[in-house]
Amino acid sequence: MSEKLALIWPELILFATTCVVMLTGQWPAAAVRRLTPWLVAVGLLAAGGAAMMAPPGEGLFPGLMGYAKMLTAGVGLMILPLLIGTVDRTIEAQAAKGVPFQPIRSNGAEFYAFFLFSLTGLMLVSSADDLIWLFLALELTSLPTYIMVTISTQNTRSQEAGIKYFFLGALGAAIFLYGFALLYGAAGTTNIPEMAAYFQANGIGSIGMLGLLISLIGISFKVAAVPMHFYTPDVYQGAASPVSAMLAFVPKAAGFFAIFMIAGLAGWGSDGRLPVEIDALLWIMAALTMTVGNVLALLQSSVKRMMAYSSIAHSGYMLVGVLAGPGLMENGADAPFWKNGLAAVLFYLLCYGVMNLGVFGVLASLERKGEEADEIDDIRGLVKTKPHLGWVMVICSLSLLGFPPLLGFIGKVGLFTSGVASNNIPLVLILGLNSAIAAFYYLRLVGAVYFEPPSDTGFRSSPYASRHIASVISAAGVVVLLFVGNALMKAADEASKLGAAPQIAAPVEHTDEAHNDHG
Amino acid sequence: MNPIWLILMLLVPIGGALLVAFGKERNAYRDAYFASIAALVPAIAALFEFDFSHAGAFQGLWSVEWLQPLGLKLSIGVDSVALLLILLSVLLGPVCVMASKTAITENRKLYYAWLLVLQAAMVGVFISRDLLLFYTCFEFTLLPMFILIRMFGSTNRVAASTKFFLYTFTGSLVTLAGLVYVVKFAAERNGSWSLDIETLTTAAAFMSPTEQALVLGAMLAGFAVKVPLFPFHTWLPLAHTEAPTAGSVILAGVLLKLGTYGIFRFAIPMAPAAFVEYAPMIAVLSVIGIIYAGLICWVQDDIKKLVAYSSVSHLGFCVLGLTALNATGLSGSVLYMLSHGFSTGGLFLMIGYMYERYHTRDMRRVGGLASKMPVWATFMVFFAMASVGLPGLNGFPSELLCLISAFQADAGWVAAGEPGAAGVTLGPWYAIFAGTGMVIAAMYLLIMVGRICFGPLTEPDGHHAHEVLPNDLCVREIVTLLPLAAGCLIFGLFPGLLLDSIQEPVNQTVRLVENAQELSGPRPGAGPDAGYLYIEETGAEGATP
Amino acid sequence: MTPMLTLGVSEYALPASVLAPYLFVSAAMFAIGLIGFLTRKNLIIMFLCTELMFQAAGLALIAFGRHHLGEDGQTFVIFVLCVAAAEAAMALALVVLLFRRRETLSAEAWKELKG
Amino acid sequence: MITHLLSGTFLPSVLASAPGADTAQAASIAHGPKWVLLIPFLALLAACLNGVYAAMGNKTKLPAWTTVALLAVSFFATVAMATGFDGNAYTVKAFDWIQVHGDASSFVANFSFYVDTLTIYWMLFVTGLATLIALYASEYMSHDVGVSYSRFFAGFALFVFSMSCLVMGDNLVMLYLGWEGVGLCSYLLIGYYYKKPAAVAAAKKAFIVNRVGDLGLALGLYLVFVHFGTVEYAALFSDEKLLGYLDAAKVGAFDQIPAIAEWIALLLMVGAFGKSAQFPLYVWLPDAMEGPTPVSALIHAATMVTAGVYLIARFYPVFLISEHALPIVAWIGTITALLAATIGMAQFDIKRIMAYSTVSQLGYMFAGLGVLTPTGGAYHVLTHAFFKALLFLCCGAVMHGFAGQLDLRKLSGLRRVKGWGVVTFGMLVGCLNLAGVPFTAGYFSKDTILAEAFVTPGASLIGWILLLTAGLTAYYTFRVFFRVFMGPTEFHPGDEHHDDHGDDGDDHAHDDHGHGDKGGFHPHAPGWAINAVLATLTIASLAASGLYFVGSGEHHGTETKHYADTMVSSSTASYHSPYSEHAFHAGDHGDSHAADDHADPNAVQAGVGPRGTITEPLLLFGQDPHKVMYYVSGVVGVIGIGLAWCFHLWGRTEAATCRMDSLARLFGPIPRWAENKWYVDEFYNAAIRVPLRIASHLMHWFDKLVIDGIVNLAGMAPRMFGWMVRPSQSGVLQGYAAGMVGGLAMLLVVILLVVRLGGGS
Repeated sequence: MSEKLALIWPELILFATTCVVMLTGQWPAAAVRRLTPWLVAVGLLAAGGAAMMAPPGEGLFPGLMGYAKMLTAGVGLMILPLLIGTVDRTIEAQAAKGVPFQPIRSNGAEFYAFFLFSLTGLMLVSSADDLIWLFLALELTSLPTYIMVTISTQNTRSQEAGIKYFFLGALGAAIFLYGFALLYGAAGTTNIPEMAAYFQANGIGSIGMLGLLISLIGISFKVAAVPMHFYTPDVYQGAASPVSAMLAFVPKAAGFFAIFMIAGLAGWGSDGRLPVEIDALLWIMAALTMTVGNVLALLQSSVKRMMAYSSIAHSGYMLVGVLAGPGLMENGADAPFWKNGLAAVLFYLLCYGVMNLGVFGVLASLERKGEEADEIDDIRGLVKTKPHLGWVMVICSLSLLGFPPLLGFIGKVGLFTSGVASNNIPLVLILGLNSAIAAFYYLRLVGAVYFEPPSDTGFRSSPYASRHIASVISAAGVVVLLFVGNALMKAADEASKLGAAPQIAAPVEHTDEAHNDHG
Repeated sequence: MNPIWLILMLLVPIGGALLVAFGKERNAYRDAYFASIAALVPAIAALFEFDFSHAGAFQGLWSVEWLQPLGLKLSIGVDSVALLLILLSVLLGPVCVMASKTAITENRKLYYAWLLVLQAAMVGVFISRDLLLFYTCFEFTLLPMFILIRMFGSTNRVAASTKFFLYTFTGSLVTLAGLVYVVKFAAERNGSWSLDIETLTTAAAFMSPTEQALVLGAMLAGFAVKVPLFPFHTWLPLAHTEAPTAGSVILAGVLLKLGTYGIFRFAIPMAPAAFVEYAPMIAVLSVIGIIYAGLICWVQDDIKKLVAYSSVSHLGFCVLGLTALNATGLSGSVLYMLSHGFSTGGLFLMIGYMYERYHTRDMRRVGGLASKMPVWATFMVFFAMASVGLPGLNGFPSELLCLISAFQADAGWVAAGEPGAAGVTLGPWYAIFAGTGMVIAAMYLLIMVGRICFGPLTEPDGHHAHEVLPNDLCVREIVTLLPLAAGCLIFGLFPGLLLDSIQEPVNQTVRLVENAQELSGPRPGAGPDAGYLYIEETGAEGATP
Repeated sequence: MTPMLTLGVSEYALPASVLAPYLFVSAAMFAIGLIGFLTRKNLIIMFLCTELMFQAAGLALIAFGRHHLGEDGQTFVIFVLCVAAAEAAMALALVVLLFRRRETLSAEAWKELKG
Repeated sequence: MITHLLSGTFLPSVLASAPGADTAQAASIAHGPKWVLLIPFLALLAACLNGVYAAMGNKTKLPAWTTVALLAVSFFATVAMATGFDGNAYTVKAFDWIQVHGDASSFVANFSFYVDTLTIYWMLFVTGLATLIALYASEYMSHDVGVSYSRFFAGFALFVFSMSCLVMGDNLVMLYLGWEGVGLCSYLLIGYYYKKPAAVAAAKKAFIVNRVGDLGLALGLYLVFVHFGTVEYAALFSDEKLLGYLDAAKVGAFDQIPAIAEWIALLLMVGAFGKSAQFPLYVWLPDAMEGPTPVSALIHAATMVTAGVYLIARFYPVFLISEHALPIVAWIGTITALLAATIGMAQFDIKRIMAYSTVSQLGYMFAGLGVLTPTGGAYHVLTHAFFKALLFLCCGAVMHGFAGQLDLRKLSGLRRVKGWGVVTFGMLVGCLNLAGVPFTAGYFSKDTILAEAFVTPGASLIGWILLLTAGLTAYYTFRVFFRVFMGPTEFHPGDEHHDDHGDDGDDHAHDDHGHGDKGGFHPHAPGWAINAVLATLTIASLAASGLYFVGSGEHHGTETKHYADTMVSSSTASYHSPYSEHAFHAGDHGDSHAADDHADPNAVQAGVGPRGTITEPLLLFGQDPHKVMYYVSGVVGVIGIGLAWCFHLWGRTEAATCRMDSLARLFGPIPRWAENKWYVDEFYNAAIRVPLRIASHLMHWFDKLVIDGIVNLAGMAPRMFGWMVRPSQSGVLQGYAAGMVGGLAMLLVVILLVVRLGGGS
């Protein structure tokens, strides 16, 4: 048991931080309250540090933990400055005026705490080696976000977003839970590596296959893939930009880690392909997801909604990588990065998290009476009025567009190569064409901020400097990470290595069960 | 040759761009001017250091790891073709800057900065020896051009720039897929991932005919749009008409050549067998383009559109030469890449200068300028004649060679098997129909000259003289025209200057195609053993599909 | 494979023939939950439907657990119950909040965000 | 790179004749003295200098004198070249031009010149006439002194350069260079008065129609290279393949000659038709008269238009191996001669009459080439060059003196006007030559052609038509002379403002009597320059007949080898000895029989052995055809003149009317049709230009709507798809849930039924 604890030090640290934040967040003294974000930052840093020296895990992807947790901590650190000033504005304002602070009315504590909980959940997902663990971790990732969305702003849109998110989330959870149940039924164990070994040894029965399919579809809710994508635009638009930024990364990452594991249960065969059903499923989902996301994004005038759809599309891109799988070499050796679809996905998650953050950051840094910018009109001519935000917008949009040589392009090349390497040429072409479609609306963003005359919709830059900093940092990241890309790719490659499957005897009732599949 | 020159050619414009971007608005022109002149220095140094006796070998090679997992290296080097194309782009730099002095009145900083960035990007395309680096620069040229059109274009600029960007971007994404496929094939063949163009080229020839066909298709998707080849040309007239003068000059002078360069450098060497097989179809498209665009030119009233269509027609000859796949054709085609920019670029400058004075490009509203702007008219006639392909001027040698090659590349006259049998793809009919392009070119260009230069003087009503510029060309403008005019003459009278230098690369390509044909065996469907090599190859690759 | 434990119940593993009905029942529950979720407008009832689906999964887990004679199933179910409880708490909180905003619990009332 | 630059591979090898650059040169051919290069390059120098003058805004006659001087030098250089010529052709190389050395084949076309008798023959009158006419122009263009004066002489000199390249080039590409160059110059010079829309249109027409011919030439060029692997004369005419074909042709075994080889001749022929204004491509030449008269005289009468003749003469061997080329040439020439003559008869603008007569005479030359006497053709080129230049310059003098008046109904009896003696006499001599009055040069050269036409079996019809044409020629020539120079003195000035032409036309002499009526108008007689030139040319035209008697004088067969004969027969125009021109035309009967069997079967009776041997004397009316022709054509010419006299001079009292008018009515509309050039232009317009134009408009719309439409549609497609799926985002919670569940179900169905059961795994 204790050795298991060694694996989750980062989570424990975050949990501890959470407890502290719970208190400081509603501390009577404003100074202490203002300290909260810093505490969170410290916690994240510590967790990241701990993740660095984490031993290999016991799941399907022993290397995944380290990378995933550092990724979580890193991106979490970038999101954090955005979150500042999302909730409790009025209360803080009154407190500043001398009105006594009433903890009961404040949300600050929960807000940061839930943020940390969610990140903890994400980390736990990455270190999951058991379906139960996976289920709990996924729920832990999602549940706090439901609340965060709801409380992120005062107006009803947030509540609407929250309720949609929550109910649909619950539906999704129920679906993949049922899938998990079937998986357990098929393999007789909830331990993921054992289950994988079992499927490898005895093949995947009908129930097992059903379980895999249902759980994959259920989990695809987290990554907002078709057909589970419906909630995305409403939620992103309803929530405050910082929360949307977080939603675009945290659940998505969790979802992809989970998808890795479920797909890993089925296993990428000797020919590097998943079993034909899973392959077909992911193929269809990938194609639909990219296309639907992009074509709907074309029609949006609200930047947040556009970014929501684009996040759907990006999930589609990444599914291509999942299809390609770890791309084992024929001699069983580990595949280099260019062949390794999972590595490509892990790397792309990082790229996406960074560049996506920039766009939401810009929106968060513009406000009018506490309300954030959303429409394209609101960001017209930013380059002239607020150069730093304008350029962040330009760079991040171009990067999202996959324009060379920015981060997004490098990330996409990984997906391209792995896709081609696994002979998913048609899918790669669809990916290419979709990037072209995406160019339509990203160019609209670029054009709006760069070329068009400033339209005064009364938006001023937000008083919270941290938000500007966050967006600038992410834009800088889009460029800077190019030069450390080497290490990151290597890390991603390491993280996506499949662990050695444990030996396992065929279960006694195998024949019996096989016969009862048909019954 | 010392790679530092190549690097400087890349860095000087970028430095200049930064200088301009962070300098004062009123100094923008001056800084850009000096930067573009400064960029000439390394170019000339490179020219002198380049060893033309081994023109086919890549020189000034230099490489540094960048993204090792992707195999992305910053590796550069040039052979004579690339070097000459670089010189062309660098030479156009000062011309474009000077040409814009009075045309661009606001946002100068942005304008000149992006102009210099564009120059750097073009240089990058030609010096890169790494596939991804090439692609990066190739794509990156879109952005500055997009901005130049979008910001400094005329009335319909938004649509024009968007179409330009999206059309070419879409095409080249498909190209990327094709290129990546080649890389993957090479990697599985050599067992090691490499983006080095040399390596890829050698490996690619072993692809089965079907694979080659697919790869060729993918590559053409990008390159044919860029050239532009007949059905994919509609973005060009729009972009040209809307673009600022300098933009048009660069577009016609260099950016279009990226397509033909891509075909010459990638499509032919990497999918030789397929190229031989499909050359006739490509040639048919180019011939259609020659005639079709030519006839369309005839009925244009917008003079700039006319010239734009004319470059569609001209590039047809260039592609025709490529499809002939013999020494004559490839030389002619490369020569065309180098020299076409001078005449057409010149024409665009002339139009720009006229536009600055009359603010219209409609030949129904302005004409007979010879009596008011004799010098202008003289240059106009000169460039028009160069563009007609008058012997002694730059258009002629390349056109001649391209057409001859089309004629030459006929199975009837080059018996298969004997050297030069590689390109037994075309025949007299191609040359004859393409030849009518010469007549048509004469027709529309002379009619244009007749309308715009000769006849009674007509000026748009309410026209008053330009506040800064004189009626006729000013010295600065003449200075911008002289290098182009000189180029037209020199490449017309001494094409050997280029032909000798590009001979070796061209012959290498021809040999490569011949060997490749032996390698990949008879064309698919040619017999039971078609693509036997593929079977053998897959056998070698074993488990990896 | 986890070692056999002696459970409080009789020792024999649930045979496939007996397992099947359990599965059918759980499937039925799941389906009912789904249909209810899709058809009933009242948020609370919709939530209860999700609970139903959770429990359907739980039932399947139990049955399988007994079929495999492993305790994983039961363990899983316990956690599922916890999560369900947590969700229930959140759901009720949400519902209350929403009801404060608009005097209705109809899901139809919330369609401001669309397109 | 330095070394590369200096290696001389692309600097004129005047500086450094590059060793090793000549690899592709045929080893056999000798290298001539470099000073020969002066001939073309002096002209080029003149052109450049004039350009400089123009740039400096020179306002003197300096351009004229520069041009005249330099051209004179290059003429003397030509003479030196002629006298120094030892009978062996040689090449002189300026520099490497276009060279591609592939592994399989290498294409070499250097900027170098080929000198043999044919070249010399042509260059002599090109440079000579150019010099004279430049002198003439120095006065004629004097009202334009200034920038456009320089412009004129620049174009003029450039033309001479191009023409020398055309004639002296040692390979087809050089010829093509000259070919297009002269085209350009003619374009620039026809359009000299660029404010006159008519002039601009004419220039355009000339260039474009020529381009059509050029296309033929170009294709022929490619074919020559593709088939013989070289475009250099030296290598080409000593090519075994070609010799083999000639042998085959000798015995009439054309089936042994590949069709490609035959096509070469046919394509080159098209080029020749274009440049030499032969039917159907002759339409540009009459319009070209919009240009200044010296231009018409030099380019459109004397030199450029003979380029076609030169081309065919130069490539005579290639034409000989083609079964149909020469007959076609002959017939086209004949048709052109007749057609142009008929049109010429009905024109009233004397310059246009001369233009049509030029076309007609060119027709003669082609017919000559066609009936296997390149000598006749070449000889006629020479004589025609002199007298037609003379005629044009006389017309020019009239035009110059009478303010642009050219209508023969408005001019009469000029011979009595003071100061017009030289013009009148020159005109008379010219007309006599053109009419082919006995013992004039025109007479001899025309006879040669006529005679050959009659002796060449299957071509006798050609002979008769040409004979008829000769009569018509005599008629319309003297129609002009009798009406303009004879009869009662009467003239109405034209309404020519010289400041209409030229950009800075400072007209010093004319505006005072621009519109002046008969009373106030004083024609100003030609000055010394014009008179001197006219006198010289008059003498030259007379002397030209002497050429018929000078020459190597050696006899063979029935005829004396006269000068033209010597010059032509020792060049490629008649291939080397075994097939001397005479033997060819002698032997050719058999061949033409073989060719024309189907044409006229009864011609077979004139039994003839294999080519090269004459089995029976060739007779016409039982006499040697040449002797017969002397009489016949003489008579015909005189008749023509007689007719002209009785219709246009006899009892004519005023300029406008004459007996012909009454006679013309008898012919109904025919004269009007003839005056309107048989509506050929209109026909071309309706048959070619309009349809093409419509097609272009259609394509333009097709491009706009269909092709671009498709592109835009493709751009819109994603958006449309978006509109289609957008309703799914209804915003209703349960709608979304339904979507999710439905999607789930559908996916499961697809996967489990389609993929799994559908033979998936």
